[in-house]
Amino acid sequence: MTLHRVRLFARYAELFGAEQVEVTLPPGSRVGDLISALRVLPGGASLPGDPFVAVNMSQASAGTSLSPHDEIALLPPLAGG
Amino acid sequence: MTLHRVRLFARYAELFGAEQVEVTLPPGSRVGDLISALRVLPGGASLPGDPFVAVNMSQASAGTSLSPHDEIALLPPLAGG
Amino acid sequence: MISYLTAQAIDVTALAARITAPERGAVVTFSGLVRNHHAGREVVGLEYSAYDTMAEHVCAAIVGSAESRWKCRVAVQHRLGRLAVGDVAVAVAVGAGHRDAAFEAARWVIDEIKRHVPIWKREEYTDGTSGWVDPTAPQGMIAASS
Amino acid sequence: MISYLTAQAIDVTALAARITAPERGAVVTFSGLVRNHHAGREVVGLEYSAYDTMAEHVCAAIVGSAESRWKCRVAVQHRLGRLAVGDVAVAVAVGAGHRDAAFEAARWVIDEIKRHVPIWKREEYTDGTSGWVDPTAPQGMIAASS
Repeated sequence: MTLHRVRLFARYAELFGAEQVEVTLPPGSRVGDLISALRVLPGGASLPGDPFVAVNMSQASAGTSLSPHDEIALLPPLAGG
Repeated sequence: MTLHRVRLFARYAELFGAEQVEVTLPPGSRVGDLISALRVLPGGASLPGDPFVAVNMSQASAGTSLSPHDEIALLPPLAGG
Repeated sequence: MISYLTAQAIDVTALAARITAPERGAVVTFSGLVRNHHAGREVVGLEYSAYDTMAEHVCAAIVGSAESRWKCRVAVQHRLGRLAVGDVAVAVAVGAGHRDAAFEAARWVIDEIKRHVPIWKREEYTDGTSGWVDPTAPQGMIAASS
Repeated sequence: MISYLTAQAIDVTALAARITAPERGAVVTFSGLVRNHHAGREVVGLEYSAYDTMAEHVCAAIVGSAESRWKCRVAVQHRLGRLAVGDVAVAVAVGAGHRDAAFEAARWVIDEIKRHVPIWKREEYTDGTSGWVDPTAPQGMIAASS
């Protein structure tokens, strides 16, 4: 099993009550698996259907594979500018 | 006959060697008649086929009628901005 | 190393000076200011937060793409932290040989910033409430903030 | 009564300040600077002259049209007299509720100024010659000036 740290921002940090959460997944897991795991954490039920996940600062899709040292972040709808 | 003063700018002022020329035309003359009269003045031969004439600060065409107190100007190609 | 994010007031004049040069005759700037209203509510101020490292990275990529596509120079700054109505939230400055390129690049850069840079905005209203802005939501708003 | 023509250096920041207000969140400026080259020749400076009264009149009409078409505020200044390379020759500033309007109006205003305002430009080159600029001519030039 691999421990993944997920950074949280803005409204999602409020939902989960933390700026980072930890999720343990089997090796070879993908972003879709990570999102499923996040949904069952306290606060995770309010996540939208297809939240924006960044892996190593690039937009990821549900099928993106996760490696042990990836920098993972869960991003609410962007509102810059 | 009516005396019309024609203001000249930039290259046209250089062509005619003056910032203003005077042209005498029959009553009821139009801008086209004025241009023909300007062409025979010293320097006027270098005018382009269809020079830009402003009457009372609006673009005029060859058919625009001239009245005695109109403000008339002969404008080289614009190069502002 | 240029930083695209700043906690200080944005100086659009200084930003434009960075990309101005004698061979570039056209300079276009865009400034996005904090408005006093949004989605029918009166705004008193707002707070921007960012995923800093990714935001810097994405801004650099946008600037680089625009500079090579339009043969221009681009400068960008986005403010973070608390802002009041009228403050400059984001500014883009483009210097190019001609105005076509300068206008197109400036427009493209601000659109890309809004689409891709991980920055969030919490608005504060005259009634004392606040809310996270979601440009994808029907009213531009998700939910009241905690 | 605003004058759109000026013999003084143009302050783009001050121009933008005129059209900035809390309900207008988008400000776009365009500055046209004297470039160091034109039509393959090295420029050292230039001189703008105008049919002043008509130029003011046409600028006012352009500004009024843009303000009503895009529901925005527009400020314009065009410099006259001798300018050096790098000087701001013309500046447009537009403040609007949103960036679509601000960009479109700014672009339209500068295009209209170039097309319709009676202003002329004599360029001076590094070889000591000068010439009247004619944007309608193939090389952008009519003839050597006297």
